[in-house]
Amino acid sequence: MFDGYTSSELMSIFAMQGFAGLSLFSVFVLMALGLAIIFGQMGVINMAHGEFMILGAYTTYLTSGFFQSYLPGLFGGYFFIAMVLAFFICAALGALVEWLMIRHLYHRPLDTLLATWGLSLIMQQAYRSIFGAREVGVDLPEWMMGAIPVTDMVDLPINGLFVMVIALSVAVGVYLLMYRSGYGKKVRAVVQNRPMAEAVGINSAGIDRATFALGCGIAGIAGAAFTMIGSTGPSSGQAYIVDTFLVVVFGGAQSLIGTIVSAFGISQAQSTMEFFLSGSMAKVLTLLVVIGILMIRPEGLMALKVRR
Amino acid sequence: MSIAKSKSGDFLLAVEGLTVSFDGFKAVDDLSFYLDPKEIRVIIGPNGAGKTTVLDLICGKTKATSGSIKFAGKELTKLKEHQIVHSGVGRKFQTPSVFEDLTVFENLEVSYPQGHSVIGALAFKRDAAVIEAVEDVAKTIFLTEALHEPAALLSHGQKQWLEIGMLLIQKPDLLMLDEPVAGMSVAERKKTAELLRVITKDHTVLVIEHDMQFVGDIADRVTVMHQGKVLSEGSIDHVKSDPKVIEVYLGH
Amino acid sequence: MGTTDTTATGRSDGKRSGFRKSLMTLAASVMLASSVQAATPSTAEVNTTELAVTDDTVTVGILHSITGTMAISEIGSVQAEKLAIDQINASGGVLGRQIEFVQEDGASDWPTFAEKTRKLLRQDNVAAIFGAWTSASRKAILPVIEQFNGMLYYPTFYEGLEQSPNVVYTGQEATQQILASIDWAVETKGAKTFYLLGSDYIWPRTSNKIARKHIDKLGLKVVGEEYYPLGHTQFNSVINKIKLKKPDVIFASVVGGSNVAFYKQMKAAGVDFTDEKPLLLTISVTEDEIRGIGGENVEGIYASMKYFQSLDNPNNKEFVAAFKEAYGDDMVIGDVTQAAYLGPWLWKAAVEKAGSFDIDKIREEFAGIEFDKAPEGYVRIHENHHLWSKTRIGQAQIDGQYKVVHETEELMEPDPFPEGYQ
Amino acid sequence: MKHSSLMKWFVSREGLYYLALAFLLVVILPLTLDSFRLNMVGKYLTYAFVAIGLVMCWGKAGILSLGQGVFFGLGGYCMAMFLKLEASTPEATAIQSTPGIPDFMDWNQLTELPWFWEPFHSFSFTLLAVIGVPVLLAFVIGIAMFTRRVGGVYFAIITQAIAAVLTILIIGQQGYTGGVNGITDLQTLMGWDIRTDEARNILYFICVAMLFLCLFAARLVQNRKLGRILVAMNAQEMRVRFSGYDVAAFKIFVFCLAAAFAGIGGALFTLLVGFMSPSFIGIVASIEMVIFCALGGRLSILGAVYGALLVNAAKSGFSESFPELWPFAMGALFIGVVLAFPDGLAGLYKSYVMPLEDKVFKRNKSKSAPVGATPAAKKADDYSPMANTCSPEKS
Repeated sequence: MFDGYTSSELMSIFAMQGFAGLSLFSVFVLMALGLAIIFGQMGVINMAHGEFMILGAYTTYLTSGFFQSYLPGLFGGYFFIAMVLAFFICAALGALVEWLMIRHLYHRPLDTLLATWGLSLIMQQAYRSIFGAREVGVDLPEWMMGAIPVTDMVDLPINGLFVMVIALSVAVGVYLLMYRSGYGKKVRAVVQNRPMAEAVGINSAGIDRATFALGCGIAGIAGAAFTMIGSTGPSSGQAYIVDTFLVVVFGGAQSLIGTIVSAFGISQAQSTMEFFLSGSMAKVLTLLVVIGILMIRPEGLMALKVRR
Repeated sequence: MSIAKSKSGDFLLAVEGLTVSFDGFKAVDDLSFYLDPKEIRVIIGPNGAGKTTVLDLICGKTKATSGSIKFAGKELTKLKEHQIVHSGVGRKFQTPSVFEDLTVFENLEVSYPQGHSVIGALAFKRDAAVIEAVEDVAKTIFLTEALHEPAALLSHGQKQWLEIGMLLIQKPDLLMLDEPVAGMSVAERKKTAELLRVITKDHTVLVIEHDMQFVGDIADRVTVMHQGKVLSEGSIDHVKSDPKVIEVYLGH
Repeated sequence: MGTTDTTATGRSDGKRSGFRKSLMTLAASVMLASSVQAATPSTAEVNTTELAVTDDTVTVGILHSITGTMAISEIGSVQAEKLAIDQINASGGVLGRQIEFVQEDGASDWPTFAEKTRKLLRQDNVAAIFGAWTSASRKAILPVIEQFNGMLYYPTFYEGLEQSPNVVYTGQEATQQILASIDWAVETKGAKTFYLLGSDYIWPRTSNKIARKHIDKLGLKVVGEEYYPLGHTQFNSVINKIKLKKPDVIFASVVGGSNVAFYKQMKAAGVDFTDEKPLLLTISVTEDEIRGIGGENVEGIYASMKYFQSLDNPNNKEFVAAFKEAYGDDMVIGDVTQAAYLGPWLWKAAVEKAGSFDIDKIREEFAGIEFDKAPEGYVRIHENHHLWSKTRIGQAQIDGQYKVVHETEELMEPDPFPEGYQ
Repeated sequence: MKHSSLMKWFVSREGLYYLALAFLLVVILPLTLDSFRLNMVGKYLTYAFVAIGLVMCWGKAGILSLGQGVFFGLGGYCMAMFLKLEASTPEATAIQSTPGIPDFMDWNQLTELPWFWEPFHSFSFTLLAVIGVPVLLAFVIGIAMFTRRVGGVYFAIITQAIAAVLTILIIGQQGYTGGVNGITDLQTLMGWDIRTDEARNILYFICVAMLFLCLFAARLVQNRKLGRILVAMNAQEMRVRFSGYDVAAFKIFVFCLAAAFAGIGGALFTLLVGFMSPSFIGIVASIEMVIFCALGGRLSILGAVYGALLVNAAKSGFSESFPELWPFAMGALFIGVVLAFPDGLAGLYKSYVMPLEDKVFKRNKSKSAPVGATPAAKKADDYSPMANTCSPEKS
């Protein structure tokens, strides 16, 4: 397979391939964090997660259009505003959905799965009615396009780097929020012992709503980031859903670190296999390996062994 | 202590060197104790002493890290839960867990030791023997009147009895009861003690209990656990006067 | 039941004299003088098979996905077919009868296509069906349309390997698209090495097979062949492989949302298509797709199609203007949309040549039917039910349009079962 | 005495519901619908097989599989392989480079039939495989998951991933499977042309007959102790385990049972529709099957049949009249059933129609035992949500 290439060429390829794995990793992290927070905290499987992402993407699309028409001078920076908007719009919708739907279903996790699937159908069709069935093209500011040439062979895509930075910031932000803030303390208290948390005066319903909104908001940021590397169409969100769930489940439901480790493992495995096999087979093998490991270790990678 | 009697075949249950650790925390630590046939043994101890974990280990709910549990000569640590049940160990949980949707009769019928395989459950017929066994047990657990009520309508105490009844109909050699009188009225406690005395005519019983009055009423011997280990063992009066026990319960 | 839309245009003059008058106008605008008859023939005469033909109407079916994942692609076809029907009605209809249509939704679900075909043929007795987009939906329709002897006008460029007596293929089959484009890349661009990349399903696989055979025949080299599942959105690994292999040409048949991700990521990885190093030649990106991908991401790629919206000829100017008037100025028209537009016109020509709506009689007449008002220029039906058409290479511009850089001199012969390419 | 007479009374009432369904499917629908619509009902009914399986598996035992399309598809593919081989005689495929193999194989340069296609020349093997292949896969998945105590949401997600894997595999291996187009152009079953109206009508009745067979099988399981164990397991898994039951074995059994039903449904689907493709295996198809069951009432096997009929009829009706609204309706259905009517049509029937029935029954049979059945008995009972008040095919 490597016949006829110089060692420097091979080095470059491996560097590039490592980078490819890393950018897949950041995609997975962005996708899975929101889901993991919701799943870990509330045991809710949000099948509409992909649609929340796409809402973020459409928000970015609209923002870009707005800047092009009214503030062309500031176009270079619209993306940051779009991300913030995407976060808040998705979070607001998330809170609404929590209030209307999810909170009635906390004791029935499998039912949340079905209800949110219904929600995802409705959201998809709503996008189709509003934005049309076709994917929309999101214009990016000039500085985000292109690549930084490192050597002759190695180019680092700027938007890939940017997605990585976003993924890292979101991950760090979530970590700080969950483990270093009063909110996080309350969240963990509710996860561990809801009645007790309520007894000491934590508004658990409020915590749930905030958490669901946070998860959806992160999906929104992910959606904004994905406009740079993926497609924005009514059903684009569906493409991510299985991968995302597997990342979360594989990581161990209540562990954010687990989610990140699992995202790393799956992305590296997939991108390595993609290099040696065809894309389809790489995907199949990755999924099978993950399913296989989950069968051996159903609690996921990082779940704590606890007395139950 | 009875370590000297180790490996003897007289015991119904011999727990030796039992240890289980959860992420480094040893909930049960090198625990050994022995039950004679037809004995009523009560395990007491402060919260977190590992009492419930011991029952979990014996019935297979939790897998031991090391050590052995011999029951009537059989090693239990290697068996699955249902196999442990089939070898004659019945377990009642702390909170009553009965099938609320089913009637008392059906609850007992489900526990009747026949038709436990998939095929068996498909072929199972409610014959005279089943009905007789169910009615027998129902009488023992004071639920004859309520036989065709759904279990959801029973009082808390009645549910506890029903669960004991569900164990009885399995005809186990060893019954393990986790806090059987918790949340019961005084009258119900009395009746439960009475029930346990009836049961011990044919069974060995291992009970976890906090209520010292009740313990005194029923126990042949008492094992006191602390931090996963046996702190003291003997008659109720013996352990009550054991300074180590007093230290643990009254000290700190 | 279904939406039976009566097209408004031309319905007001629904009397005999009006018809005759409009038929005269028709004579001026339509090519086949032979089909123009002095009087509207009687229904009993033109319809012996109980089709939905009355003295002044004929009903046809439109069967595309309005919902589901394929709706994106198929809506353009629906629009084009309706436009063609409107125009035909405005110019007097077919055999003096106004066309009415029953539109059904295939819902991106193949059994639904089969089911709806059955409904159109059995319940609505339609005289023709314009529809389907994916091969899978066509394959689902096929047994039904053959069983009940209907006629499907299928607009999409596809893999070939099929020739049904009950289908007219108005798009290109694979060899028409591929052979000319590879020859072009070799002759004008001096390409020596090729990397074949596609979504993982039958059309890209078959197309690449044909491409590979042709490349072998030319004595050139395929340095990589790769397929990704439909909907895949991460192409970094294959981009690395491409960088490693340094092919002269990437021959791409990626479809749908994957397309968007692929071109964005190529661009991001520092590939500037306008450098043509490597040159990217696609058979799957029409102007429609570019709207989703973004012109800046595909600027400089080459596509091999039979039609581009920018084609400079009077037919096309008229067509584009009419299309935009009907559906809005921001509309773009891709290859398949144009091919869908041909369907009703070719049907009309065949009906008028046969003097009957009967499927069997029309079929007799297909071979050699011409349409010189086609936006793509002149087309002719081959006896294998595919179209003779020219193949064109366009280079994508930043505004999302293609600039035509090459056009075959002759019409390419359709060859759905190419010898030596299987 | 009181107990047994009550049982008898219930059996007769339950029997009426079955009769009503049979009357609807065997008499009313064939008399009122043309062959085309009847075939569509037949297609809907093949989904009812899956829904019945889901009632047993999800409703009763609490195991939600989002991969039932896999089993449906495997059953369907087995049948399709047999039919395709029959259609690919050397004479019919004379123009191919390798005559005698299915056309799509020829396009993919296969020059001989792959080994795993060989046994599908035999009809009896095919019939076995229609049930056997899905059950075998369910058994393997079941062993792996249930003995490791994977359950709930985890199980749902893993089955969903399996559906994704199988779809990608089938699409990717098109030389062996027909790829995204599926296995199409199926014509005859042992020389009998399955495309004629007559054949399709007969197939419809075969489908109805098989459906009742499966209904009775499900009913048998549900009314035996096995059924009570399944329900009990759902509510109190621990207690069942410590009553001496091998919970994993019961879960494997019910999962395999559901797979078998789905496989049968899939095979009938292939026969009725005339082809099989990966789109019926995938994630979306699989999760839609769950809503058939949920709408009918997740605990009611008869409800599942009505659920499958109604959702599919609505889908056809909507997409004929308001295609844009269908996804909204479907989405609302998912949410509504879960939020407002978790017991589905069967639950509604029980709360609104049954009391009326009770009055009628009381008047007619004043001597019979009172209706004061226990909630438990009612739950285990089955009810027909729609009786014969509504034909699902009024589009």
